[in-house]
Amino acid sequence: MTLEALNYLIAWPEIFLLSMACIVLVVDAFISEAKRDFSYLLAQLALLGSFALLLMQSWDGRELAFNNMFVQDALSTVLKLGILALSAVAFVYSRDYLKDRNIFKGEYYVLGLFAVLGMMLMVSANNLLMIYLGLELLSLCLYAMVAFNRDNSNASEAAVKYFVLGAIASGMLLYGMSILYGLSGSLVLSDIAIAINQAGDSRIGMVFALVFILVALAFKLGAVPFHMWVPDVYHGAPTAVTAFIGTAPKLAGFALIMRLLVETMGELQTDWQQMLIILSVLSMATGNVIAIAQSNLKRMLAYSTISHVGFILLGILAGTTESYAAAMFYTLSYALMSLGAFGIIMLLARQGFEAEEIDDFRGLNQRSPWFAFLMLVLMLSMAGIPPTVGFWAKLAVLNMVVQIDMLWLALVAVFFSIIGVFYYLRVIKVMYFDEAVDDQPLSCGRDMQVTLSANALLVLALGIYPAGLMALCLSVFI
Amino acid sequence: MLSVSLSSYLTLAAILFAISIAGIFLNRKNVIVLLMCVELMLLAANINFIAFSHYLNDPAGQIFVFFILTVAAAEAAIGLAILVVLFRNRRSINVDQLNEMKG
Amino acid sequence: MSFIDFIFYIFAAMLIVAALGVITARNPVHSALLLVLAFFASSALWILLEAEFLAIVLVLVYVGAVMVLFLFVVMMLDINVEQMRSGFVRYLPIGALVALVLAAQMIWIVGAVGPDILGDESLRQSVRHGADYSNTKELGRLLYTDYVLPFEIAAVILLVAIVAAISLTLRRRPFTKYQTPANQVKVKRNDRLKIMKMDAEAKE
Amino acid sequence: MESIYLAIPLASLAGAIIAGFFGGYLGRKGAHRATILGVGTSFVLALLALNHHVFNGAEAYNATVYTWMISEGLRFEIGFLIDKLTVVMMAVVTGVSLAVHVYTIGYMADDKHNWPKTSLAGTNSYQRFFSYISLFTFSMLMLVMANNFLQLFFGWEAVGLVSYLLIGFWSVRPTAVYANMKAFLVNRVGDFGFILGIAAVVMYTGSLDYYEVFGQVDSLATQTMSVFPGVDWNVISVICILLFVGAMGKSAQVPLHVWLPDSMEGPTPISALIHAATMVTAGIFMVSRMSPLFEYSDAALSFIMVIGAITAFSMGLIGVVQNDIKRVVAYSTLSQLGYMTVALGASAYSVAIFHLMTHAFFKALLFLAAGSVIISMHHEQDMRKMGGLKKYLPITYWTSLIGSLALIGFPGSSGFFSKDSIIEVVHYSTLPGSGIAYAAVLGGVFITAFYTFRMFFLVFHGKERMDEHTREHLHEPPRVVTWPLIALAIPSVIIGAMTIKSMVFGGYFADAIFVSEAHNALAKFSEGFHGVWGFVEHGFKGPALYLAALGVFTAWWMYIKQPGSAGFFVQKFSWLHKLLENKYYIDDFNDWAFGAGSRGLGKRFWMLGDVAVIDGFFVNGSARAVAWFSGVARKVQTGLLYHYAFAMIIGVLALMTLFVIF
Amino acid sequence: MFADWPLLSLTVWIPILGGIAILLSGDKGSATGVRRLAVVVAVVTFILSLGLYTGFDMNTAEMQFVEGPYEWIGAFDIYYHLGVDGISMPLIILTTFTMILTLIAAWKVIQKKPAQYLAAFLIMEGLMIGVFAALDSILFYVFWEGMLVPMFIIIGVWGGERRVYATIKFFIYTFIGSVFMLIALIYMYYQNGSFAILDMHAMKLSMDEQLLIFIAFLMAFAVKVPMWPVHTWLPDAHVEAPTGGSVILAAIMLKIGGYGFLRFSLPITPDASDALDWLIITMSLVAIVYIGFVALVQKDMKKLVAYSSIAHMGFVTLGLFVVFQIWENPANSSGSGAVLAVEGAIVQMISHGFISGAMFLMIGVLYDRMHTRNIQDYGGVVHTMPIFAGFAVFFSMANAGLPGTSGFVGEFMVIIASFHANFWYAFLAATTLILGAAYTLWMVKRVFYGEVANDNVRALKDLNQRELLIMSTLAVVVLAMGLYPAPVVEVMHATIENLLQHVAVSKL
Repeated sequence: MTLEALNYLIAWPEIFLLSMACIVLVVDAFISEAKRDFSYLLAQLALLGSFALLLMQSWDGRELAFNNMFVQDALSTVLKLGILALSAVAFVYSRDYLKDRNIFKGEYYVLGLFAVLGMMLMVSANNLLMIYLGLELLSLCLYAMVAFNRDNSNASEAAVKYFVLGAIASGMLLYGMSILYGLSGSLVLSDIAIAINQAGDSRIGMVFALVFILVALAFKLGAVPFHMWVPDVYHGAPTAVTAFIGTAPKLAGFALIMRLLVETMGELQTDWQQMLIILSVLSMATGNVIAIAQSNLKRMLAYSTISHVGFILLGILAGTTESYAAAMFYTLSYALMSLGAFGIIMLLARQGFEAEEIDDFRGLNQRSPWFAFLMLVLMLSMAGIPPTVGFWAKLAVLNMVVQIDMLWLALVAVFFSIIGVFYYLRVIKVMYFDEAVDDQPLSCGRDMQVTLSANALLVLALGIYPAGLMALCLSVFI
Repeated sequence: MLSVSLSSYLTLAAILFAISIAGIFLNRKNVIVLLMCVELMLLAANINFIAFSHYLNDPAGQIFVFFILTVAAAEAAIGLAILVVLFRNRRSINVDQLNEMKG
Repeated sequence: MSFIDFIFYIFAAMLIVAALGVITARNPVHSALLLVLAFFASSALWILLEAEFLAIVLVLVYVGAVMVLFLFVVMMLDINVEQMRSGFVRYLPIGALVALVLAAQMIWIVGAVGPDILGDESLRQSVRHGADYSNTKELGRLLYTDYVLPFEIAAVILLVAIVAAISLTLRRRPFTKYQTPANQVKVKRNDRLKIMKMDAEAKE
Repeated sequence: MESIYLAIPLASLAGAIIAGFFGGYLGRKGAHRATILGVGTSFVLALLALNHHVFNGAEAYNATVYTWMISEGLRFEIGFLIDKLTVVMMAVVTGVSLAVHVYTIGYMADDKHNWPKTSLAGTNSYQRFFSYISLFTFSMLMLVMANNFLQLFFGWEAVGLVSYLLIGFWSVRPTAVYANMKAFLVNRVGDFGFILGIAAVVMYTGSLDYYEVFGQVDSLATQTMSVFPGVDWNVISVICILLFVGAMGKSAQVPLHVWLPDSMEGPTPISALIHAATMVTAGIFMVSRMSPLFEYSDAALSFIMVIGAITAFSMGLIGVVQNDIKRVVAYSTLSQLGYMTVALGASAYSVAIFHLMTHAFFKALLFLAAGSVIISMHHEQDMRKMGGLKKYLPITYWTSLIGSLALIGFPGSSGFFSKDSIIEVVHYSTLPGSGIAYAAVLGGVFITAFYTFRMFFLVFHGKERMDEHTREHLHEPPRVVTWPLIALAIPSVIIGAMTIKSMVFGGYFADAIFVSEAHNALAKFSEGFHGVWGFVEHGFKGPALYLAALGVFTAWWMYIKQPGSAGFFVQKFSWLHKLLENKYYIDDFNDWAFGAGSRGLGKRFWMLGDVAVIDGFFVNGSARAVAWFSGVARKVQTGLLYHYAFAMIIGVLALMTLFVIF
Repeated sequence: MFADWPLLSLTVWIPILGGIAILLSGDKGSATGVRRLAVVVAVVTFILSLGLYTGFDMNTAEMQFVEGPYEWIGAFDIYYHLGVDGISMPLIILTTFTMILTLIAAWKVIQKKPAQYLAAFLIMEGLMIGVFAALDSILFYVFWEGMLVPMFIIIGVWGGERRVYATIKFFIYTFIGSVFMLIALIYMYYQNGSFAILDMHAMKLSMDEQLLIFIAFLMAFAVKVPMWPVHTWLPDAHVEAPTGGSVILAAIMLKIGGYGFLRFSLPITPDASDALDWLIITMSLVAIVYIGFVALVQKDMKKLVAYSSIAHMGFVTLGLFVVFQIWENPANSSGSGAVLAVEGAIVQMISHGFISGAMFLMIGVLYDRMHTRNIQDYGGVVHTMPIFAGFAVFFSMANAGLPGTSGFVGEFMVIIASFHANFWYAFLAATTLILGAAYTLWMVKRVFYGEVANDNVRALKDLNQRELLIMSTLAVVVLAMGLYPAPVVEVMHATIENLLQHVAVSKL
């Protein structure tokens, strides 16, 4: 067989990213502490280049490579673009933060890049094996990154929890995959799909496999009852890492669900729809209710993530192309806004001070009206108040649920979102209504300020004109 | 006694899986033992794969196991590294002291 | 019951016992060793399934490397053993119950219902290869052709493992003493030895 | 003529506006000149109109000034209906108002003393007062000139507003500001019924215009409505009674009379103008104006008659025990209003209007006289501190004598004609309740005579009970005060004799007032009418005159002959005295039931309903519930790895059990 | 001159953009400059909105000044689609008019972050106008929800001591109401394939659907109006809000609830409205009577006026939903009165806008001087502030529904109309004549009359030029509308008649 047969060209972005990561790794070993910024720039360059390469690729159609291991289609392209962009922004935010805690090391970016690579592979996986490897590549990097601040005991605790639970989850995934493989006789998703279509008695076995696989997916997204790691990891990990974990991997997780549940197990929709209903209701309830009791902003955002996952699942379980588009829209906009929120936290944080308690935001409006406004926009967006993108996301998802005549589910959803509004308002309240306690000026690089503003304003802009993004998401599925 | 078939292997794997689950839940002390239980879980999956690949006469399953072993090794490395970090911070790796963060 | 079956049951039993031992052993070292036993047993079973290569790999890599690593860490982080069992009994009933229910359900699927759901005839009887068949060669061929991409990724994963492990654990302590061979080689005589010349005392 | 009609109210309004907004610049002279000019103009023009309609016998004028709004064919308009009834009212209103304006110049001359030194409100109080009374004239004119219910209601409430402002004019006095709120609220109770009446009219006739409504009266008479399920009432009765409730408010009929005595807290000219001559007669006027409706409802008429009778008698009785000179007059006003109401009930509308007119003059006279006494007594109003003022205030003395005689119905005086006609008419009336009414009005005659002259003797005769200082300064007030007295005394004597023929018996109101044959007591009565002198001598035949004489005699005996005897009677009938002193405890009842009661109810609604149940339980309760639940739920997140793992395992188990096994 | 301008878009967006501009200019610049700019923006908006009146064709029930539909979000057929009819046009003008006074009133009072304050108000103005002008239900919803945010900030930042409780209560209350409306809208979208309000008017709906949708709408609008028993946010919000906030809240935001009933509940779910009108009527009458009594015992002036607002809004809802019983009342042979009821309700909304605004501005005037709203702390104010007292009495009388003021018109119409339905409705509604007068005048008595209560009162200064301007403007409007309401009423005839014809036709 020849190299061309591998059709490796369509994997250029990944290849570029991989090689850049290695270069960063090597270069970083030879430059002095003072020149760390160089490896940071290289990392950004890697993401940028890979982004550019992706843009150059053809959007339409579906191409396979590496003997059907690797697939490239609109879905993968869009999600990869998202992943790269989000990661790049997360890197921008993290720089000052890491410097202040003198853990500004090349390894951070190397691991980050590898994680991104893992996500990209997951997104393009066309084979159970690839899914597994991508997932592991991502997870291993994340485990390490969570523990990255070695002297922080919370961080290491979080890492252990994340690691052990993650290992269990991947164990279950493997068990499910093994059954799936056994029943379908293949590892290639498309073949499995065919096998499932023809499955007669063995359907129950497929469902059996589905349960285990779903558990792993739910774990990755952080859906109840597989969410337990989320609060502790978000809380314990360095904010820079939290920002990273909380955003791009959600896209990868979404892709995973698309690949496995929709493309592979589409036949079993009736089953996984029921399962997802349970998970989503539980997630919305747990996330919103427990978030109210939180005083730590990172933890609160963790629970809000859980509730948002519930909404995303709503979109997926509706099981129509539009609903997948809606779920994707929700995922993208959610990643965008939570990235912004964590960015603000990092903005407020400084040497020896984590601005992760909600009370640390007291009187932000006096200290810096602009960033208070940005946070306002982000919180409103999370609460789903127009005119922010969060509202359209919720609208789109609810639309889909109503469309499949699950009115009750929509009502449950809005009911919990009402409860949810409360704690977002609390953040706005402390920022605007309370008096400032510490009057330290906000110090951060111009680049971060600009990116952060752009990030939040994008949330607003998409809120005023979401049609473009919606159309994009829709175009992915039809 | 019935003769060995695919089901026997799958049953064995299932039992192994259950045991590992029980282990994860029962072990209240040591994180390392947790990791061992995870290894057992992986082992169960591996047995499944190999059994299937044998009865399907398809090597893909074995390939998968090959990779699982590889990844598991890497995983163990990182996991133990994290444990070391934790131990340096806490002077202990007892599971029931791992609740600084809760609620 | 054929000899093969006999072997299967022997090792299966061994495997289960070892597994139970792993989760019940009071001392983590014992658990580790029992886990090793479990691996041996399963590698034997794999040989029954004609997965010789993997069986060997399991022993070499797992027993040889991973488990040693485990033991190493267990020893390094010296954990006091006596309090290992507390709480075990308390949670045993519920844990056992859950495990049993889970096992029952899974077995019901793959075991009892198994034969019916395991679709086509091909799965019913095991396939025996000829003597000329080389499992290792087969896998090798596949790994470097069809599965070349996963193979590369696996490499990346291992790289990540190295990077992560080092970046997490490596730390340079200020007062550690170490040699620099280059300097040792470069050393001159008179760096080390100084000949002092002194006049003898006059005798009266 | 249109322009003149329009000019009549607007002239007063102009005066009010000028004095009100530019009083500061104009100064006091400018203010009272402007208003007097305005009201004067209105008066003159009103006389023109009177002349135009009465002597030139012009047709009734009914036209729209402008359309307020239209909604689904229902026209809300501002318009004038000028007929003989209207012009009389216009003349009375403007006339009395003019007199009061002049009188006020003197009365309010040193109004500063009624205000705290620093009060800014006191600075232009004089001008403001003038603007108020002109504004009142305007409102009253709008009321009487209305040709539709909307405008009627507008005027109705407007006079209420002005009387509110005027009663509370001395806004520093707690009693005054209490009285004015009370007055407004009680009037509002009346208006409450009134607006419902209007609503009923609109519903059943689809119009607000008098003539259109009157045109459909036949259909109204036949229809019934069930206010309480099962009970069918005649629509027209419902309408009439509701409208009359409004009249009860304005004309202070029991039990809505409570505001009138308190309204004496206002400056005296107000008492004269509003609470004697004009506003209180609005009810009487309204009923007469609506005669085409009332005539079709015996129920309403009986109701009116009984209410009137009760008022006439009981209020007079209270007047007997009052010591405040103004209050005596006030209660006499109440009882006289009762007489008018009775007349209405007997569907002798013309008689009611007739008494209204005569009463306007002599009651205004009495009030102003009382005012002049009060002025000269340095704002002392207690009769027990007066006595023997005859020689100090001759003009006041004689004029108030005339007033009193007119009030008790001394033969030949205007009061005589009007009151006797009422008594007679009631006598002839056949409606249920007329018997009681007749008894009441006859009794009322005695009482009226008694308290009137009790007051007269206490003030002007007997020994002087005032302190030295006051006595030295006793002298007749300035001309602006005395002249209006004289000006009012003359009509008090002659107006009755002059106009009774035409107004009562001459079918003068033929085009304005409709009386059905069924209960035309007046007609029967008028058969026996042969000219004024005949009426007078007929008066000597009736019991009324002698009752009045008896009353006067009793008063003389008790307060001049045997001054001690009053005390004796008080002892003897202490319970009655107490009852009267406390005005039948009606005020106390109102304070308890409506004042405290409603406040208590409000507090209960607020504290239990809003604060406790809605906010406490539902709103904050649910919030608290969520918070509590969240506090509990977060405990699940123990932070312990094996619990986390266990959650996952349970999750798997549950899913498998649900979807694989079942 | 305005003929071919996109007037609606201008009135919506000029304030919003102006607000953003002010927000960006921030508090660094001169406060007066910012204030001038804000007022100028508001005035410009007002002038533009007048174009809506002058250019308005009152002979048609069609939407006018229609803009769009321009596709906004193709995926869900959501369009940018504006237009006004006889119902919304007066409300828009009310909004633009009130806003000017509100901004002027804030001139000296607001010293803390004036730019943000003014910006919040301007943005809110734009959003509120958007609510009235939107013809696409989602567009409507966006404005409706967006509106909450500035108000939330206004109450929370510039409010009184318990402002946080009040503002969160306000937000959550309203939010609860509106999300269920959102679900209803989505549901109809899938029955109907369109979010356009007018299409929803036309669509067929079964009785069950109608009932559910009606209840969803009810939750949204009843909270906004607010109707008893979901009114408790209003007193808190009013008491804690800064003067301007209370004014806008009372003058306009409450009206949005009534507008919602007219625009959605009645035409979309006529049969449900018919079936459940007893509910609304009961709630309205309870509001009128119960709240009347509650208002009587308030110790806080703002709370008192807030409660009186609830009572007055009771007339609005009563007028809107009494129509069915007017039609069905056998005694009402002519069958007329429905139009009267609805028009009365709308007139009541508008006049209440002016009057309650005036009342709150008055209280603001006192509060700025004495920094207390407790009635006991006052007494004899007339002696130190005669001119102000004059206005106070005037507006109080208007609040008590005195003929000749705008307050009378709506109440009169509604009472008369409700009599067509049932004697007792009119009876209970008319009790407001007594209760309204009672609580208003009692407050006037305690605050303005009597001896000067204390030295703070003695030290009071009468109105300054700015306050005088505001007060007299409002007084003129209230008086004018009371003496000649025709111009307000006639613009809505065609629309209302058309609406009622539509409502009269069952959708089943």
